Amino acid sequence: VTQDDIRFQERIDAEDKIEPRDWMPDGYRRTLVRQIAQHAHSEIVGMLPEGNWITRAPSLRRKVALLAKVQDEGGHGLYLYSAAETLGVSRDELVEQLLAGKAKYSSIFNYPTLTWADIGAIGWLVDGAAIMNQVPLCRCSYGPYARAMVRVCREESFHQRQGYELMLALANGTAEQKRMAQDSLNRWWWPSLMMFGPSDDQSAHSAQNMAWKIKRFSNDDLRQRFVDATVPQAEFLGLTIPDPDLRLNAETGHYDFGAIDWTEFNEILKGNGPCNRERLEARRKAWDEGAWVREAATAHAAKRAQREMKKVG
Amino acid sequence: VTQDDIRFQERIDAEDKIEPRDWMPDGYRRTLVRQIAQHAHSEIVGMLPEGNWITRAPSLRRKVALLAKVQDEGGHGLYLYSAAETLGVSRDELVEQLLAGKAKYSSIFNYPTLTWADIGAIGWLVDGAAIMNQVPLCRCSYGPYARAMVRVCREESFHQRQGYELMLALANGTAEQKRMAQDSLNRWWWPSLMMFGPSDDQSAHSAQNMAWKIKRFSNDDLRQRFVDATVPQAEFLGLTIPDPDLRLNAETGHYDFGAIDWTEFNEILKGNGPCNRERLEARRKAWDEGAWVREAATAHAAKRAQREMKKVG
Amino acid sequence: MSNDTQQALFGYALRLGDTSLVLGHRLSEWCGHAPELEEDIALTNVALDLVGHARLWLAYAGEVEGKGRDEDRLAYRRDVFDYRNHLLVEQPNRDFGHTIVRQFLHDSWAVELYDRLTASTDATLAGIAAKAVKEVRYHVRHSADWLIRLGDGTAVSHAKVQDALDRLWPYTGEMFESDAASATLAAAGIAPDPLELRAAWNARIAEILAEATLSRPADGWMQKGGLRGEHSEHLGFLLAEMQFLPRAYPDATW
Amino acid sequence: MSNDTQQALFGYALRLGDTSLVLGHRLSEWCGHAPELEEDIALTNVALDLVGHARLWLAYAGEVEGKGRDEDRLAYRRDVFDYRNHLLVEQPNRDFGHTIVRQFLHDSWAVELYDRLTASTDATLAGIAAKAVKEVRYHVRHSADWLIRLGDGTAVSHAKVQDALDRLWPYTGEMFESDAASATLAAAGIAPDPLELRAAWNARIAEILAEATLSRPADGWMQKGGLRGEHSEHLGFLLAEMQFLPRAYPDATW
Repeated sequence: VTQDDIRFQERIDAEDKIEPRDWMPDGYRRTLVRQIAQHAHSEIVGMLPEGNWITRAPSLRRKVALLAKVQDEGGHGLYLYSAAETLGVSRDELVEQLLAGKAKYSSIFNYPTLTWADIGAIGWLVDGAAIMNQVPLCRCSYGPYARAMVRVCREESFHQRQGYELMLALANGTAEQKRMAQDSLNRWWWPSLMMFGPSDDQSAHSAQNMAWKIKRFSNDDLRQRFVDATVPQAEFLGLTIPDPDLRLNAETGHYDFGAIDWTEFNEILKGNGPCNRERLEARRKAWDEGAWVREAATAHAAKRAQREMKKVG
Repeated sequence: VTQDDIRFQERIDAEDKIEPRDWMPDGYRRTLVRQIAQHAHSEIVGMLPEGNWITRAPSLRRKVALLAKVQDEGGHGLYLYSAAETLGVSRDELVEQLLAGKAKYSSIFNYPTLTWADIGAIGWLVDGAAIMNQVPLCRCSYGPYARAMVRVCREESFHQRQGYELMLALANGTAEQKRMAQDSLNRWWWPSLMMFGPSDDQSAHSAQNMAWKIKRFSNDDLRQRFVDATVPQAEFLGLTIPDPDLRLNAETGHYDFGAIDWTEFNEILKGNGPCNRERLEARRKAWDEGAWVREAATAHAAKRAQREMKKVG
Repeated sequence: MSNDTQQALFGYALRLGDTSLVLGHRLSEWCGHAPELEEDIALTNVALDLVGHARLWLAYAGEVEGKGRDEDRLAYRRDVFDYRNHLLVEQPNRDFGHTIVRQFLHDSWAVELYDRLTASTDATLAGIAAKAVKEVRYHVRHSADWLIRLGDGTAVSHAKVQDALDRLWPYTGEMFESDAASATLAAAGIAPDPLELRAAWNARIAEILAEATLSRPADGWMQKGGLRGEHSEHLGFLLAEMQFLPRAYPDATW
Repeated sequence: MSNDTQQALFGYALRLGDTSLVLGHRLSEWCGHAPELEEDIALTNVALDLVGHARLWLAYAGEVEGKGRDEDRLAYRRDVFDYRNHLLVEQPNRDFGHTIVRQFLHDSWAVELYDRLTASTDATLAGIAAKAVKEVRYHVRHSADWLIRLGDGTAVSHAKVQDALDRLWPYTGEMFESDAASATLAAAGIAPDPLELRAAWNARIAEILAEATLSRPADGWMQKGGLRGEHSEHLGFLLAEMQFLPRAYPDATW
């Protein structure tokens, strides 16, 4: 432990924000790059399952809302890549890691969107879980990340309300719509709980990240908060959460819930989810087929610069 | 005029069938190759506008019928290419001419199929017109072509009845279905009349082809027969033929009809039809993307032959 | 409003609404698949604007028609032969260059039209145009900039956009097609005669193609039919996908 | 027939009908686009057989259900979550090799199943199977022959079909999936336990892959869900296209 390390930790403890030019431990930088990149990749890959329903949105109002939402996600990707770049890694490097299958993104986006209700469920549950994770990041010790998260969270919480409102329309709709909503909740509930990551006793790096104030709450705490917030919402929708063990614990005031089956989650992490291959291939295809466009833009910019030079010269 | 020419014409006049190994004038051979190839290409390209509706056929019964019809057309293409091959030209050569845009196919297939009724209209009108042209070809002086046409005509006339029956279901259906049927008749009527080719006074080669008994009736005669056969069918359907000048001529017993506007037809011949580019590109794409498959089949056949040789040797 | 004018105005609003909607649909198919993140966002943004315009035009069409059809009823319950969009905008996506060319040809028309429509004697039309024209000005800047970049980029990009231009050119004639309905609207000062836009459109095309080092294709035979509901084979598939939910669940509201 | 058996039989007939229909649909997308004319005809012919089988299975499903739904009602008016086909057959067409692999994996299962179903205690099921098995025997010969040609053809073709095999393998587990319903049917001698087909399927796969010089992928994690209506993202698009007309014109007969 060097003097630098000690001073750094003092700044963290004093809730000082660390800025790009400040000294920081390599581990802190590495952890942040990995986490911010993973978050950025998730936004970009997350455009795919929702984008899947834009052309089939059932009303023009919903279509516009979904377009706007997916566009916001692209925007989040942009801020987050920029935040990562302040740590000395380029967006292209990060994208290459994603396309090479070396970087992670949220496993939730390896599930398919099978019905329109899934667009509601993603807003309500997936964005809801994301917000639980992300709100504390607005106070993350690394300044650029914390500031990006403020904007991200504001928009995400709008998306979450929109998703819930979409579910409400289905839940109050025809029997078929209600069935669609319930089916969707059945499929997305457990994967949403898994978004918080493994139980605290299984989770590596947690202590150090807490000390560095990159992480402020444990996975299990955040998961519990999510369950507590979401169960009453499901009740209001008149939908049933697919967990026979779910019940309010009168003593703790929290909802107890059943054991999570991590088998499928682990398979998805290994690349065996229903859509892992398709998601990455879609991103790779876009990148590869766009190569000539990016080259043309570069070539044109060079030509233009040369012409400007001539004019000036 | 040589002795051979004279003897050849005598055989023709005696309604003798000319067979592949028989002597024939170069012009006769060239004309037949061109006509049979054009006919074969039309069958193949004709699979596209109808194939366009297979995945959207409105009942399983109709889907099966359409699949069978399009399959028949592929079969016709096969016989016809085989008939052309008896004249000393390979199928691959002919296909290359088609893909290079050097060979013609029936212009009618450069129109789009826009509604399900078009599947009926193609069967009723386009196959109907084709049959008018093709029945006399069953007596064509060139044996292999005449025999291929017997089989083709039998199947085409089944398709024609099926198309008419499809139109009848629409004409007897809901107001929307009837509208679909009328709209389709409006679009296909004039192009069907143009299928018989330019007026006799505009038509080259006709006299020679008549003498050779490749052609037995003039374009205008066949067109008139088609109109006479089709108008009562339209009346039975309760549909209106889109020609204000159409009326039964009490003196001749034939239907008089309005002047054909050849402008659009000529544009389509020049390649400017609504679908010329797409049709040829679809065929080219199939051919190019299938190259590796054909190469693999050839390579495998060679390997297998070699193994057989080893066994025998 | 006379019956003729009302009919013409209904058809006109449909034409603008359908054209915006179908082009917005095509652009939205790019979502998540564009050559770079900034373009993913930009194309989605243009799609968003276009679907927004479609809502306004279709809502107004329904109002003019007076039979109680709202924007969704018009968007989701008409089959191909009742769609009035230009053939240009229903042409399927090929590569990014093709999308840019299609967009530029359309935007160059839309910006001239909307600009003139702000002076329509029909207050609703003028109001919609005034809102939309600001966005369309951004669209045409965006598509023109990309056309220049790609045309005057590499040999590959130049060839690709020139090919797209040649392919799409026969669909541009339709934008300037007049008929009895457009004459009625022009006479009433409701909408400019479509032909009136041609000179300004030509000028912009000439300017941008020159900067992009691209050749203007010859004005040969032009494809037509969209305005009377005779489309290409592509629109039916687009509508089948777009309209699935309202057709499958006719009693639902969403 | 007990209520349970009836329910199980209904689901089983749907499973077979939907699987045939969806695979027939995918094959029919090749129509006019195959690598050579003979294959255009052959693929269309297999599609024709499969849609024919689907008609028989769905008609029987409707009869067993007893609610007046006929083959078209079942084919055209169910949304994704009521479709019971295997995930394998809804996977979109890629190249011809991929289509052949998908077909061979399916045919090798279908031929074993139909062969056994001819001995079903349910006379209708046995009758349908007896008709279909003759065609399916031709299908599996056709797809196996092509798999051998492509696997043992050129380096390019070998690589392409090996890749297709690796891609599609995770969808094969579902064909042998059992549940309460399949147990009920097996107990009644109506249909074999799906697992029973596995050995014969394995044997055929091993034989043909060996001749095709292809490697059998490892049996890792298998994708499931089709039998309980949890499909891939592709089925919804397929159904939107297939069902358009009956959905758009609900009162029409065709």
